[in-house]
Amino acid sequence: MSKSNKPIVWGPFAAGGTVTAFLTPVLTLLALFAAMRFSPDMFTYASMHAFASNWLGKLIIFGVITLSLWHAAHRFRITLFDFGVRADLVVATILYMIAAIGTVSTIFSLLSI
Amino acid sequence: MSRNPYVREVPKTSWFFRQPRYMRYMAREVTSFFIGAFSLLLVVGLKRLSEGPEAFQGFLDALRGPWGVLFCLAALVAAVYHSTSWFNVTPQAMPIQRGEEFVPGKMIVGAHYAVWAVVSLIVLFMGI
Amino acid sequence: MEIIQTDIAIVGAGGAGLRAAIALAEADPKLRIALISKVYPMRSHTCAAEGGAAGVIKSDDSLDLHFNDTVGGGDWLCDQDAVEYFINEAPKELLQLEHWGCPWSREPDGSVAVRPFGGMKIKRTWFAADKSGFHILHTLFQTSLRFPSIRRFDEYYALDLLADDGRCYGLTALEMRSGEIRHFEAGAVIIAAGGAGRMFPFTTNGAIKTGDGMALAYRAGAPLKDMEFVQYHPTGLPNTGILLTEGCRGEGGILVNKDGRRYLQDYGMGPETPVGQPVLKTMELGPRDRLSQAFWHEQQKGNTVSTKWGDCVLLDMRHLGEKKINERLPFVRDLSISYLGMDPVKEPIPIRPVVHYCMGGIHTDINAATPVAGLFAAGECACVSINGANRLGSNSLTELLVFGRKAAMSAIEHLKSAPGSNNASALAAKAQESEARIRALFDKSGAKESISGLRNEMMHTLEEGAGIYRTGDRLAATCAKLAELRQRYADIEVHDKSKVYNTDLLQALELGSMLDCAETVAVGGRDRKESRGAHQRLDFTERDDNNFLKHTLSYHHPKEPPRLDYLDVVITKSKPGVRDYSGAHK
Amino acid sequence: MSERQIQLEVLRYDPETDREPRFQTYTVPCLNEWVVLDALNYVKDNLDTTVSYRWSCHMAVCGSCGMMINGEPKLACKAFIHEYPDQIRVEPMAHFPIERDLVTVVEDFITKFASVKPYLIPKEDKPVSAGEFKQTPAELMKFKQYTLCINCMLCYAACPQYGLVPEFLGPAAISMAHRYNQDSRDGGRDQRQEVIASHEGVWECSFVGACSEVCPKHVDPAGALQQVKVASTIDWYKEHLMPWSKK
Ligand SMILES: Cc1cc2nc3c(=O)[nH]c(=O)nc-3n(C[C@H](O)[C@H](O)[C@H](O)COP(=O)(O)OP(=O)(O)OC[C@H]3O[C@@H](n4cnc5c(N)ncnc54)[C@H](O)[C@@H]3O)c2cc1C
Ligand code: SF4
Ligand code: F3S
Ligand code: FES
Repeated sequence: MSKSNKPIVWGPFAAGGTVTAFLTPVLTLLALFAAMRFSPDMFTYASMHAFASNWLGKLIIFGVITLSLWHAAHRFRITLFDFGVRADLVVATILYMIAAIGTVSTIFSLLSI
Repeated sequence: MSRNPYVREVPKTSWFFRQPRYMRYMAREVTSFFIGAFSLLLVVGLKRLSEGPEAFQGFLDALRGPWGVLFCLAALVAAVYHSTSWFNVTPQAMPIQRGEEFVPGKMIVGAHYAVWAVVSLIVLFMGI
Repeated sequence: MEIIQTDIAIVGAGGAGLRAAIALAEADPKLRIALISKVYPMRSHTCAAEGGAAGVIKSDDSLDLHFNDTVGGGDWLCDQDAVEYFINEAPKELLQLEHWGCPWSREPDGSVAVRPFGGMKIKRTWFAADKSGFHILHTLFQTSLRFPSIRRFDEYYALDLLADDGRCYGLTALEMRSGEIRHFEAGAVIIAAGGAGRMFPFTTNGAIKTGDGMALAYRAGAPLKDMEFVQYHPTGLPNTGILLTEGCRGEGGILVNKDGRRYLQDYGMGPETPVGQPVLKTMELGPRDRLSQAFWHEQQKGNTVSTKWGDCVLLDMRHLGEKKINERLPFVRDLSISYLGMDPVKEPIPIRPVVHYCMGGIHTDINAATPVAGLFAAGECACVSINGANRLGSNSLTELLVFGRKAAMSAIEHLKSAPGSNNASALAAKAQESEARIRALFDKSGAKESISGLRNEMMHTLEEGAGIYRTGDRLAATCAKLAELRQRYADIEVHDKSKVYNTDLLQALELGSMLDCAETVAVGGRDRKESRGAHQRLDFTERDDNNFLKHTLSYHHPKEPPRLDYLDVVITKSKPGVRDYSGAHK
Repeated sequence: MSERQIQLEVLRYDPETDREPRFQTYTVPCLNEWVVLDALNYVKDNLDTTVSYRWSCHMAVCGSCGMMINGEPKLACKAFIHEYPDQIRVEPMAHFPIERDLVTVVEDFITKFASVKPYLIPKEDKPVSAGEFKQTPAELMKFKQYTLCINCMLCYAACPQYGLVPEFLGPAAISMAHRYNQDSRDGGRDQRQEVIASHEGVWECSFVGACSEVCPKHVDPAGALQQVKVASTIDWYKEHLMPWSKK
């Protein structure tokens, strides 16, 4: 038996779990408001852009998005296994790829703001 | 050989119907789908934001509509379920010992709920 | 029949058996050790022990004090050389367990904590909350996993010892999962198979405590010693016999009768001490035999509380408070709530005396050796005689360790000096005989007697005749009844015809063991015409040192009641005196 | 003086004659304070001597009488009749092969348990003659809970991951390793990590939590496993990102 490398993804999974637990409910609520046109001046381009322009904002956005992604990717991998999808390697590759692409895209977007 | 142990196979795709606690577990795990999807939505939103005002407006418009509402609602429910299930087990994963006593689990969970409420309110006011 | 070759076979993987196995493995890694047990080691009944284990460690204590408590507590029937050895080794063994990870309860400064126990003049009982035996057993089991030379045979039921020329060369055992019988060839055998409390209907003992080890040695020619001494523990839950440890009283719990009155001062254990301030060796901290006897007298006087499970007195721990109960006696609280529906924090708990421990057992000398060469015994099944006529609480767990180890050392000595058997064919024939005996039992059909029926009759006649107080007449009646049961036992039938995990067969065999042991209890008691420790006779109420400062030895006869013989008690420095548990003692 | 009659459905399987397990129902007159084990003993003594099951202590400490009672892993000696309807179904513990009737084959657990080195590997050499290792009540509290495991294996019967992936070391074995890792006297964590931080070790656990829900001794193996994951993760990052930090 050798030590597993699961900690690479488990670290972000656990951190992401905590971050999403604190933030995702309120973020989804805001998104819901936005989707329902709850208030016209929500999510104006200007305010969002301003937030994403400073370094602190960038860091927060980066942290929240990527940790959530990795959290979800890892947990969903296990969920699929629990549903009986036994091609774990394929599942893991695809899901982690998605998370990786999301991470890279986030970095690029943030850098270009 | 007189022995012949009988092995009961666990049904690989339907085992979780056997006990309510397994169903609760699966519900918790499935939240990851919505959290993941929502995070991807944020990735896209962010990309649109970086592409300029029109792109971002397009993104918002696309979100508006019954499907967007439905999705956000589902994500909200999933996210809340995730949060509660996550906070409720923190004392197990990270017990805090003070001298000879462990800080009661209820207090640790309570503290998490309190922080959660404060954080949510702050974000909410910032957002609105 | 498959032959398993080993240097030393141990029957029983409770505290004593595991301690012996570890001692062997440590002494010589090349020794082949077979550890045979009818249950997985951690199921052994040592796990049920709650209170703790005695050993001198604190500076206010001394070896002499422990010696005097033990010898006096045993009503001078202890062999004092053995007691002395025991007392000397005790602290080392308990420390050894500490080094193996046993989670002993601690003082604030990090040293091991001790608690008071009945009949002890000073606090000296090491404890791990109220799960001491449990932790000892698991520590030993887990430590034993370090040693590859300990080969375990879990769920093997030992059937017969194989002896030739008065020497023991191994045994036969039934592999329970396959129903196959195995022949263990061994240079020496250590029996550590525990007690026999299941002979009685109301006991703290688990289902496995059926005296198999005692019967094994007895049938092979080793005498059983002092079997008439059966300890009643004063505080058992009335419906199940589940024990509430002596630690309850050690921590300050009190016993009251139906009028809410403490009564022990009426039976030579006073003067009454203030509630919540227990005084050692007085009142509730008197020895078990005296407390159980006091119950009997209260019952005769009509002072007991009647419950649907019979007459009880009350164990009141309310004044200890919830915090202390949770910290020191969590298991007691859990057991009372679960099995009786009563919370000791809120109400007094009804309790009554319950059969707990066999002081007697396989006769061994101070080296844990039996008269049969190559056969050793340790633990509750043995009688080196440190417990005499009444064991002091918390000496037994220590005894397992001290004499478990001693048996191992003696067995190694024996291996060095004794040549192997040159009569393989005789042994093989004996093994065949043993197998044939089981086959016959297994194959028989159309018999009249049921196992559970006979068992019930045995239990009840023993309780009738060999309870807390005994008389010559009732003992004689019990002897006659047991002789009858012995004959009827030949006519039982095993209905289960499967070879795999046949518990019907096992129960039949266990009944056989218990019947053997029961007869030695009754016959030994009948002929001991005095009152001493746990053996109290209404027709001979005094201790009689002129005639009975002696051990009873029972020898087996296949068709007749046991033959008795007597052996002088070893007295070294403590002359028989008065057992004084009144507050007046110094 | 029976107070209640129950129908006790017992799974029966005799490997010598049965190809498949079957249920057999017994009508048992019970006292209200009885546990399921008492009902089984009643059957064994009075109705059918051929039923096989393990038990000994009748006080929830020897760990032998684990079985599925109405689908839930329970100690038969701590499953009170009054908490059940009149129909009670008992089956051998889930996830273990059935040897016979209610008796399971538990070798797998025993081997796994032994594999985690569940014994003290002292931090410092100290002869017994030098006295005890000091340990404060607070240090004892740190691992006390995990010493309470009675090896009843109910957590294995409850854990779906063990059912799905039989190689999984499982809750009790890993929490016992954790118990020793947390002991102030112990220095063997590195050795145990080799086993428990492997794939079949703690990483098969997805924190279902069922183990802790059924544990009769409140050991909370689920918690122990999460703590092991956290610690193993920190180990991994230290080892790979800060190789110099390794002793
Ligand atoms: C409820 C309770 C509380 C107690 N509390 C205390 C206390 O606080 N302090 C104290 O000092 N003492 C206490 N005692 C007494 C003490 O626990 C026992 O005397 C002691 O544990 C016996 O240990 P043992 O190793 O001799 O036998 P056990 O632990 O009973 O082990 C016997 C072993 O022999 C095996 N065996 C039996 N028959 C066979 C066979 N035919 N074939 C193969 N294997 C066989 C069994 O499988 C088992 O492994 C208590 C006893 C009880 C019942
Ligand atoms: S952790 Fe609990 S459920 Fe699992 S074996 Fe130990 S005591 Fe039993
Ligand atoms: S139920 Fe199983 S998955 Fe983990 S938390 Fe317990 S071991
Ligand atoms: S019989 Fe011992 S745990 Fe149930």
